[in-house]
Amino acid sequence: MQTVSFKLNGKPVAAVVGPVESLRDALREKLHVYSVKAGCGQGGCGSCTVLVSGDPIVSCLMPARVAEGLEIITLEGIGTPAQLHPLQQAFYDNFAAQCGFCTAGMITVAKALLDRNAHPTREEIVEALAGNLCRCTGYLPIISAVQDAATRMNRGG
Amino acid sequence: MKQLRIVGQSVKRRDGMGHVTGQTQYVDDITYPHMLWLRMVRSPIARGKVRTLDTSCAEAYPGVAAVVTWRDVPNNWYTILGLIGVGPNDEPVLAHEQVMWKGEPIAAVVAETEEIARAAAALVRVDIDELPPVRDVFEALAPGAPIIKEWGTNTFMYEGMPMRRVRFGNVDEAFAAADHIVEGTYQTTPYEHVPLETQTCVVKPEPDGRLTIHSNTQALYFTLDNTAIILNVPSNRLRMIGGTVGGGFGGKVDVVAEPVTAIASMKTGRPVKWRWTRAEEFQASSTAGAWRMEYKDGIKKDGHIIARKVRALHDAGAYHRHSPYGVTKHAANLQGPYYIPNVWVDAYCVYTNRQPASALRGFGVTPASFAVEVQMDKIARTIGMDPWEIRFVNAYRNGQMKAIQKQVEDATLVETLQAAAKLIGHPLPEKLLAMHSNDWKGA
Amino acid sequence: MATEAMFIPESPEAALDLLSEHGRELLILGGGTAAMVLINEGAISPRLVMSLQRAGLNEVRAVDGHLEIGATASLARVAQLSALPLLADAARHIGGWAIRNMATLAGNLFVPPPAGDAAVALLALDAEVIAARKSGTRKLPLTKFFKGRAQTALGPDELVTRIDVPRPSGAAVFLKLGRRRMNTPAVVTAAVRVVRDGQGICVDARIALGAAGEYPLRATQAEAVLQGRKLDTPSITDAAAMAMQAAHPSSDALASEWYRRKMVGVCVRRALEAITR
Amino acid sequence: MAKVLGRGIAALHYPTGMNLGGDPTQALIYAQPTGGFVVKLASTDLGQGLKTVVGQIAAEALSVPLDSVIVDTGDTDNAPHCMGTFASRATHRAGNAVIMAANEAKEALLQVAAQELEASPHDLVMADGEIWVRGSPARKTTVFDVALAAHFKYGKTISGRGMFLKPKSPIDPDTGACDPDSTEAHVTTVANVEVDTETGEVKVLKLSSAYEVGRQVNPKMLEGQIVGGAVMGTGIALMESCFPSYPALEPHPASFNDYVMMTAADVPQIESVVLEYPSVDGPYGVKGVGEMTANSPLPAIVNAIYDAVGVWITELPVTPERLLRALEAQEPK
Repeated sequence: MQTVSFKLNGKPVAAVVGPVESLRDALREKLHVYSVKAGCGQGGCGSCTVLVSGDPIVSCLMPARVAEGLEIITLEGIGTPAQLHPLQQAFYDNFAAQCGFCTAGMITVAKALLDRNAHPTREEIVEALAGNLCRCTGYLPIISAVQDAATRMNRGG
Repeated sequence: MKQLRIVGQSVKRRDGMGHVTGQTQYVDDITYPHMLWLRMVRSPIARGKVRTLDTSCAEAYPGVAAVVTWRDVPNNWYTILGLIGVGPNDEPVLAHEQVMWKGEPIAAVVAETEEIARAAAALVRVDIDELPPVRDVFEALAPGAPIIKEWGTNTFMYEGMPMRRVRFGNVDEAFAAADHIVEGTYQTTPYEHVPLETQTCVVKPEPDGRLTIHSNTQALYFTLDNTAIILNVPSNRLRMIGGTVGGGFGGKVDVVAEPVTAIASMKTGRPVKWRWTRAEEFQASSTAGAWRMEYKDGIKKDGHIIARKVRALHDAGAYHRHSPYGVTKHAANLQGPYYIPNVWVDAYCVYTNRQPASALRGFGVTPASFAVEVQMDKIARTIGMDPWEIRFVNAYRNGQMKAIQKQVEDATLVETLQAAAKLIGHPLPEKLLAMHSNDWKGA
Repeated sequence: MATEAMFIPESPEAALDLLSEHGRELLILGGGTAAMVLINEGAISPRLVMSLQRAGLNEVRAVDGHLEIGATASLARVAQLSALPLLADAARHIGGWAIRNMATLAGNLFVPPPAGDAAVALLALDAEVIAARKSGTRKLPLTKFFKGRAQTALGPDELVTRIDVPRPSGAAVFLKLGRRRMNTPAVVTAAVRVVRDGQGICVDARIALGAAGEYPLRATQAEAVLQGRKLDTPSITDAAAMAMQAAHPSSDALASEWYRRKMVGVCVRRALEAITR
Repeated sequence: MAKVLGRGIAALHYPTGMNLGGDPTQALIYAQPTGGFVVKLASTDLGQGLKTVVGQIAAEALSVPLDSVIVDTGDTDNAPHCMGTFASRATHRAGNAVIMAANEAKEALLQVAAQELEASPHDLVMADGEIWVRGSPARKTTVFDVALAAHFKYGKTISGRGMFLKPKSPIDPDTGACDPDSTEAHVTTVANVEVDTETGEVKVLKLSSAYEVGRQVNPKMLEGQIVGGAVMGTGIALMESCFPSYPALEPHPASFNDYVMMTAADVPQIESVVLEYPSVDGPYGVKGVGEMTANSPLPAIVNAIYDAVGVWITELPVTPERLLRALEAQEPK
């Protein structure tokens, strides 16, 4: 076991982790960041997506030790009930979450997209979300929510 | 009906804010001090006799708290059908003398961390004498097929018969009177529920001797009652907490996580978590089973279907789970939303050495709707009638009798046909637009 | 047995030292997108693991008309390489965005079909692999790199440190057939590059195929068929037929051998047709 | 000619509920001292939104504002029996139980209100948390005051018990005669597809559906079931299989790489209209729709493929390979 230190949602944190323990497990089991979901452990569903230096990655496939010194953002760092990010408000308003299990990953990827591209086309949204699976919604409300959030943010909302 | 104020409004979801902020608590987000992790050892082959099961190396592995096998299960039967008086029991909670499908649970390793449980699970030794598997309904029903069920057939027995029957009217006479006969064979293959959240269970032993079971089951009391029977404890010793589920689609009606996790908790005296891996969810959770459906329909020149004869064969996999009911539901629905005065159905629930099937969104009805509706188009093309019109002509009306001898009372198929045509701008002839679901004047 | 140690060397030299010390006992992670899946499932349990994420191998630079791409350059970065649109296109069709951010170009050489699309594009681009060991480096053409399914020409103490790609001439098209529109392993991929003279006669051609054999391969006879001919229906049909002959695909959950072979013909034909447009 | 268009229809019913051993669900409702109402259910919300619609039904039946209803689900120590969330039964069964419990609780509330207002309970009108004497709007009180009075002045409980049971219906083994379900929802779906005759790929361009659901409790959430079901059904029609070489036992997918399902990039255009013909025994006429939304795409897509290329694909899923083989086997026209 070894200690890994990184910045989590703007605050320095440290955790004692095993040699190949995933960043996902370190976040969940050691740092109690539960928005990061264990959907597959195969990188196939996107439920554990976090931002590393602003880039979305699937935290189940990154050894936690590799995160040493990096800047990690999870959904908790994107917005809170008291201070919702426009994406969160748009997901709420557009019924873009049903069971909610994929939602954190979806919003996290969408955040990275809108950070780079304030006016994404539908195709660009779809391309960004194609690594994140949802079984409940049929995706359309999620795509609408991202479009809605982009509109709100461009209005300066 | 009085004006409704709140019903009919698109109010926001009660759990929506929790979902979008990542604060909804799912079962996997529950943790307890000193909680152990469970990992299942499963059969690597589809059918065989278990010669030896040696858990000693796994038990000796540092960090392993216990290994649970069939010996630890007080009542080693999955009782999900037995609970409601349907039998006989056919599936052990943990395999004992034989394995019936690749993926069948054999031994649960319980350890300090998931990684240790994973590593120790690889040390459980199971020696199995392999037997040739029965792979599908035809192999299962062929003369001389290996019989894989204790009761001596490879089918579920419905009140002494190997099939669920529906008999309504007289199909033979109707076929003789028909102008056209249209036959069709349909096949579906197994698919998965794929909830984003895999089956997960956390069991905590309480100081008063009860067990608190956090579960993402779709049916709390059903799971509680079955778990109590398997544990051989009064139901009031168990408390099921759930109600927040990361997708179900029918897959979380099986009681396949809670009993073993509870036994592991009782054996170790500690909280235990079992979170299924995605590979387990794909390869070891119930699927929608495969169906083979053979249709013969008799049709009059005017498009009325006057007879339907169906043989349906359901590949239920290795064990009942909920499949015998799915076959009944299938048989009861394969006249579709149509009035057919003569119906003959033999629907078989057939066992094979495959991952068990069970309920999945549309249980038993999805394959029936698929076959019925393709058959409708086949009939239309065969007799030269418009696919819309054939459905209007045959759509059941209120007051008519279904093949299961239940009167139709909430029919609206005609109305949805009219609305769909309007939605896509497809013009319908006046005589179809004049139809409605209450236009049946009686026989 | 559980993994004992994870090494994260901070220079190529340190990585090579570790490799020379531990050889095949050391599992090398590029981005981890292939190996971590197996580790998480318990399918493999390597005693020692080395991540190359900090080994300083992710530089991309243009040198004397060719591009030197560090082994651990991410596929997301490769997908942005405007100098190599064929390779960028292949990278963009791999996995989802998060996977592309993690997966590395060299790592893509080690994943067996139906993965490995980047290697298909690299074959069509005459890429060379720079393999290093403590005693020195060697350069081998990618065509000599693959030896079998998940088998390469690398020695136990060798590490891919870089992939060199000459500036491509001619016109190139990457085509991928999957079971869905994006984020899909390949049913078949084809990377095609054709150099034509002023009269439209093919003077050089590359036809590389993915998921069409044990490893990414070049359909050299299909390439030869184009030599000295215009790209037209007869020559394209001939090349597609030769490509189908070169294919020895496997059956898996996505497609059968029969279907893949057919699709090799369709993809090669469509790729060549796209070049003519 | 590589791309061919086709259109197909499918018209379906779906039964609500099941009947293996009787099909019951219970609900309890009680008022808190300040007029909040707690609905106790052991039913589970799978993401379809049961907690939300049950809250709407309770608020409707109690004639109180939505935000004064607390819905507590999912604890067997805290709520009476529910058979479970499956068979498109939850809104129908739990909704009926909740209405029954709400009616009983409302009656208890009006008894106390009648004492407070010195009127007969039959003369009282209640809406949005207020209670007044019919014809005398000035003689008025609130649920808040009545609940408080019930607790601290009269010693009365304001509570209700609800139970919905579809009794077990025995099946005649010879004829199959039985009464297994409660009502049927209906749908007609039109699928527009594009078939690539060289690869066998099918692209679903559009799914247009008319649903009849009895009563919409929450239209946006109903739309969620419609769209989600349509996409799942499209995947089942074209992609998904646990045994792609069935009946062979291998390959046996274990990951999202091998088990093909829909991503955001594969979603067709989806449009729908909803009709409401209230059912005989559903809460406010509700019928169950959770399952049927995934069913209609299967035959509609297969019929559209026939329309496009003239072959019946009667084995699911319609993989590109299956379709290509059928096209190759097709009699030349």
